[in-house]
Amino acid sequence: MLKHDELGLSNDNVLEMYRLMVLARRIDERMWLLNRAGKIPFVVSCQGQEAQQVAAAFALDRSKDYTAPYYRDVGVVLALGMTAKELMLQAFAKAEDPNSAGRQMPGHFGSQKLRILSGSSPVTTQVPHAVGIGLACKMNQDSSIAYVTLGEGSTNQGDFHEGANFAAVHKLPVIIMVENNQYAISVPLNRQVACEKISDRAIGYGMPGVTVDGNNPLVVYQAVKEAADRARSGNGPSLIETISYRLTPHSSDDNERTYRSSEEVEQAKEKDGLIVFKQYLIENNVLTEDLDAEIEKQVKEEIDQATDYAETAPYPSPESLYHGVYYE
Amino acid sequence: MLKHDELGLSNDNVLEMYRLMVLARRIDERMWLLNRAGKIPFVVSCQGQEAQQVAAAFALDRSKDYTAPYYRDVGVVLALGMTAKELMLQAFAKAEDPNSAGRQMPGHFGSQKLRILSGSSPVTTQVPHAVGIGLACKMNQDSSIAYVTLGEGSTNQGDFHEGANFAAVHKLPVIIMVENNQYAISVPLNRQVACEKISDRAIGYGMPGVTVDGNNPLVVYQAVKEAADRARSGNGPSLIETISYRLTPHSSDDNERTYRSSEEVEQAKEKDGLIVFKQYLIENNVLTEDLDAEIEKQVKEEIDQATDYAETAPYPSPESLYHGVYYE
Amino acid sequence: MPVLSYIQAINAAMREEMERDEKVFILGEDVGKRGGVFLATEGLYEQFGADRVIDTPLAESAIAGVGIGAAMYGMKPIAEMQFADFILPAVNQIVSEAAKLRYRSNNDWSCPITIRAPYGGGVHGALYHSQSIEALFANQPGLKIVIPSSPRDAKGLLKAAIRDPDPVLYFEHKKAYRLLKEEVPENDEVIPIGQANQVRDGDDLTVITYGLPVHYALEAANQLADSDQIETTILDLRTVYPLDQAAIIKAAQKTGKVLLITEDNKEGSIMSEVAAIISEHCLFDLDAPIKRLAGPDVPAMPFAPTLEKEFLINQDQIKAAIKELAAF
Amino acid sequence: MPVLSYIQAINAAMREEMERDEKVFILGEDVGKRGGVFLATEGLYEQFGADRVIDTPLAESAIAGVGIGAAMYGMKPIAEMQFADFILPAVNQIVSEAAKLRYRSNNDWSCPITIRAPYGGGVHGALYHSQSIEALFANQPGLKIVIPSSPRDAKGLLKAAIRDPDPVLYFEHKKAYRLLKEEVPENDEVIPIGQANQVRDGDDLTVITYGLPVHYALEAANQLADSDQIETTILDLRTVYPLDQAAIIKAAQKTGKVLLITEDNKEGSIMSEVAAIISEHCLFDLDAPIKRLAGPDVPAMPFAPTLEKEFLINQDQIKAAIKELAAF
Ligand SMILES: Cc1ncc(C[n+]2csc(CCOP(=O)(O)OP(=O)(O)O)c2C)c(N)n1
Ligand SMILES: Cc1ncc(C[n+]2csc(CCOP(=O)(O)OP(=O)(O)O)c2C)c(N)n1
Ligand SMILES: [Mg+2]
Ligand SMILES: [Mg+2]
Repeated sequence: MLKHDELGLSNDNVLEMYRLMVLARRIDERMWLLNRAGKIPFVVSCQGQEAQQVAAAFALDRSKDYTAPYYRDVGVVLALGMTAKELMLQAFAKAEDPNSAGRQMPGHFGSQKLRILSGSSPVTTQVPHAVGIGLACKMNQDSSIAYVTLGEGSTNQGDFHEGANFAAVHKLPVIIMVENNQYAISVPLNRQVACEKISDRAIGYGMPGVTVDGNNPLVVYQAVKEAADRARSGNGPSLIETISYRLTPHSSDDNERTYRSSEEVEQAKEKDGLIVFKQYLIENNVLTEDLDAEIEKQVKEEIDQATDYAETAPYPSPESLYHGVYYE
Repeated sequence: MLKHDELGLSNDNVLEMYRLMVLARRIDERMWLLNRAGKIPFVVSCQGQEAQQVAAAFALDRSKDYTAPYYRDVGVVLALGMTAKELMLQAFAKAEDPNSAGRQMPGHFGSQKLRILSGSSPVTTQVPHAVGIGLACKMNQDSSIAYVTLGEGSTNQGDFHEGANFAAVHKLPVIIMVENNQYAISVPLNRQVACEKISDRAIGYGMPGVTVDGNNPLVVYQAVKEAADRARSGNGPSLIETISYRLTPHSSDDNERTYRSSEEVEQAKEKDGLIVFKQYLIENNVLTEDLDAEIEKQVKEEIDQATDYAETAPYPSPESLYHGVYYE
Repeated sequence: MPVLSYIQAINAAMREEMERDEKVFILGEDVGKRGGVFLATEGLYEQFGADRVIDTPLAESAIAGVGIGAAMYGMKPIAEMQFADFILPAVNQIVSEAAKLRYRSNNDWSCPITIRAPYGGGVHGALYHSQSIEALFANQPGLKIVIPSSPRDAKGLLKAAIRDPDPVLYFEHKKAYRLLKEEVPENDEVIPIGQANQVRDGDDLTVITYGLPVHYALEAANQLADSDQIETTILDLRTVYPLDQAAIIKAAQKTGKVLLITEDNKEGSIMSEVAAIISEHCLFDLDAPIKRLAGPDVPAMPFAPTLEKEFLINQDQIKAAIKELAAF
Repeated sequence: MPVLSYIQAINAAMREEMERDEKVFILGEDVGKRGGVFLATEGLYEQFGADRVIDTPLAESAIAGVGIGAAMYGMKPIAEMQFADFILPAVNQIVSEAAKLRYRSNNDWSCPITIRAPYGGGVHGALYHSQSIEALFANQPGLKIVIPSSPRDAKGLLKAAIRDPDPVLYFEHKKAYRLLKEEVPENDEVIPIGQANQVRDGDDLTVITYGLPVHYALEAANQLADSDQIETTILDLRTVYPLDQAAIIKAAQKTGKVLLITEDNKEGSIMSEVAAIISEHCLFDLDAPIKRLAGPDVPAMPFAPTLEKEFLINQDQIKAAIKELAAF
């Protein structure tokens, strides 16, 4: 099995990655509790995808690259510098939410400062945006690159095709990562696509395509790193598919029992990237159960504080409804 | 080289194919003359693509299959039963035009009777339509299939991707044929796509894809025949790419000298499918120069009559503008 | 008569039409096992099977386009857009294709498709799950746009839409789904498209509206009849495109004072056309300026409850407007 | 001052803005070597190179979406849609993304893109090369829609659009391209977006219009001033969304008689909103019903000259309407 030091990742690096994965998971779990308690109206989860998300973000140059994450990418935005507090402010739709000041649902990330493109709800529109960033980087001889994610179901939208093709024709510094979690709401992979792998689509654009185990953050890191190097050295875009499983219902509004069995979900939980990575770290003497407990404790405190802060923070004022339609 | 009898085509069959190719070419040439004489406002040409068009149509069951041809497919619609007179009525925008009664430009085919789906100008919208026909055929246990064409540039539209994917997931009886003539107006293939072959896109949908020489009608016939058999026996859609060259400017409004050299065009003319097929037929003793002259003569007469008729036929009445918006 | 909610009425209409006519089928995202994310298609997959209640890939242009193709074959597709906000990738198929098919083929082809989509706000749906999208389509001859305001209308109008030989957009208010309940006939009540409905009679002023605001206007009018002896005529447009001009003119003339209400943004809404019709035909019948009560001209309804509330028209505003107009 | 045609003015505006600001670039179909199918970008590829005048793949959603991404980076893209009719595949990117980006990110991100598209009929363009498409977008806060009526305005308004910090749709009338010529300042004249322009002064009645009909209205008004001593005020809207309410109200009040002219279909056009504004604000100033002169409510302008002519508003109709209103 691939080792982190072979990838140039230090023990500190992988511990930090692990901490962020745990943080993402626990934030998500907390949001479900808050939702079920009637405190926040909506959650859309990262659970089962944190490992690949954090790993991918670590393979970027987080000081200058641009990202267009999709709604499950809590792991990505945390790795880029968004905080638990900021995510909770978003979940509670409070004025201080840096993503949208409470205008958008949770999972609609955006930050000019962190170079996270503002995202919307219609799926896949972010793909051409990332390609546009890639174009602008190339035109400006800016060595930044653009990283964009989407679900496997969303690769069936026209915008995936049009964006990928544009990036390939103009050899733009873009990485398209498809987080294949087996479902698009209730529709399983085999009713979304008939190809064997989503990465089979790459050849039709003339770009490299790989499929990797999304539950193994090290192979994800490696694939994204290679794609980033390729992009940065002027060799154009890449398509990466990460295979994992959506461990929760689609969102807090979903009832997954109508379309999949709890056995299937339980089985998938055994392969959960978070557990896989924890085991790896323990086996490689990077993590101990004690240290893990300490991480969990710190994470819990951070989330507690974030929740308390966000819960009592003010909502946007009614008058603010009218602002920001045009440049003022 | 592949022989027509190996494909089950009789001498009469291939002579009829040849006649239709000549007819298509001569109609197109006449339209340019009429356009340059100021008699018809617009032409969009089939020149250089007739061979593949007629061959593909012959590989269908013309008594029951549905087609969604694109604007260059004069060869397809002639093979399906549209007449020179009907095409001239369309070119002159006359009331009797069966495609649209003079409402649409030339090249916008459509006939319920001939099962030719009505086409519009925005490219590629016909792909999902053909898929819908395939779906309906499947639902109704109708052994008809749907055949749709488009240009290589048009494969970059979202509708190509969405339509192809839908057909593959639901294993529908559909043939998508891409007539790759190297240009989308002024934009050459390498600025449209970065893949090696358009048919490389097939694997991303999980359908078979082939690229064949569009100037050799026999290989086109073979590919479409195989795809039709596959579709009719419930094995789903296929993607076929035919390689040829657009021998005229994009349309009568285009000035091709801004983007390609006349040498390039002259070279392509040497590979013209019409010439290639004529040679094949002569070498195989199906056609003689005498018979060819006879065919040309008949075709000319047919076109002369068609033109005369269409030119003097009445325009649609102004009052007809208001009809057919909704069911009346 | 059984009491049905608005969404149950929609479900019943589809079930009955599918029982009545084998050509009727459903396609959309999550409409199968899941029964739709709002459960509009609940039970239909079980009753009619996967071939008539089709879970499509996640691609709206294909949902519309494949539906259009099937409709050209002679089927009667009901295409579901998961949210009205997500109909936008399908605009080209709807406007260029469905709306123009009959016209461009001079009545040779037709497109009897129904496209259903949940619209409207007040459910914490944020920017992209709250929009009123009807005005975008309300300038496209060939289309019809229906918006029911009650369970009974929802059923009768959906039946009419499904049976209509032309494309119908059918927008259902997602807040009405479970809020509105009433007795709905079990028999075959089909409510004609194109006719507005006077739902209340009164001599002091006229309210013209559609969708959920009909319900609010009725409440307000009834209260003001009691408390202030103001008698209001309420006209429910039912079909918002093309408009029932005669009914609008009659309702405006009747009282000479008109209040127009829509949940949509004000500028360029359905109510603009209603005002234009009145100002062309009833100028000398008016005793007061036409008044429009509408959402503010901001892009869409935000997530935060303070902002959602500020966006939405409320009972106080309706009552104040009625009183003001009555006193004019 | 040099005399420029409408299209030369557009070309000059782009050239000057590209010289002035390195962030300005062009992307679209055939805009490079070909100089655009109407030659709007003629010479710009030669002057600025393939990196700033980018021939894109044939995919409008990508043209808009990639442009939006580049605009998020800080570039100033000018995206060309080859015909306004073909903007429809890009509606989702324009309405869901460009229009809402600033608002949804609470002013954090912005989208300074200009989308140019030739619209309008009278050039034998048939159904899909003649449409007026502005009303479809004229209900989307966050967007601005500009339609110039003269070469000078075309230049000054395009410069304003390119410099605008928000997305601007800029529709240019293709029949005006070579029909209209006038002296156009060489200097940096920037005409502000959002302001209507009174182009003629007169006391008898007011014509409000935009685009090419401004030219026709001026001709008619001048003739009727001579022949019938009717003095007409003409207000050119210039920006059709959001409308210049104050100017509309003032112009209506000035004469008390209003004729609204658009080449678009009547129902749901820009003129509906203009009529609504007047009927809300100027009821008691009106001496005659508001009159709208518009295209008929059929899907689009057909190809046959008889039908195109029947669709288009002509000078006789304008004069008759002016006389009728003056005599009222
Ligand atoms: C254009 C559009 N259509 C429909 C939806 C509703 N929707 C939200 S998420 C989703 C499924 C997405 O599946 P996938 O791409 O696999 O991502 P996942 O949620 O599984 O991570 C759907 C249908 C949407 N947001 N946008
Ligand atoms: C949606 C859309 N965008 C643009 C156009 C304008 N247009 C007409 S044909 C064409 C090029 C098509 O190229 P290709 O698909 O290769 O077909 P070809 O004409 O070469 O046969 C373009 C850009 C259009 N008709 N539809
Ligand atoms: Mg998924
Ligand atoms: Mg081509």
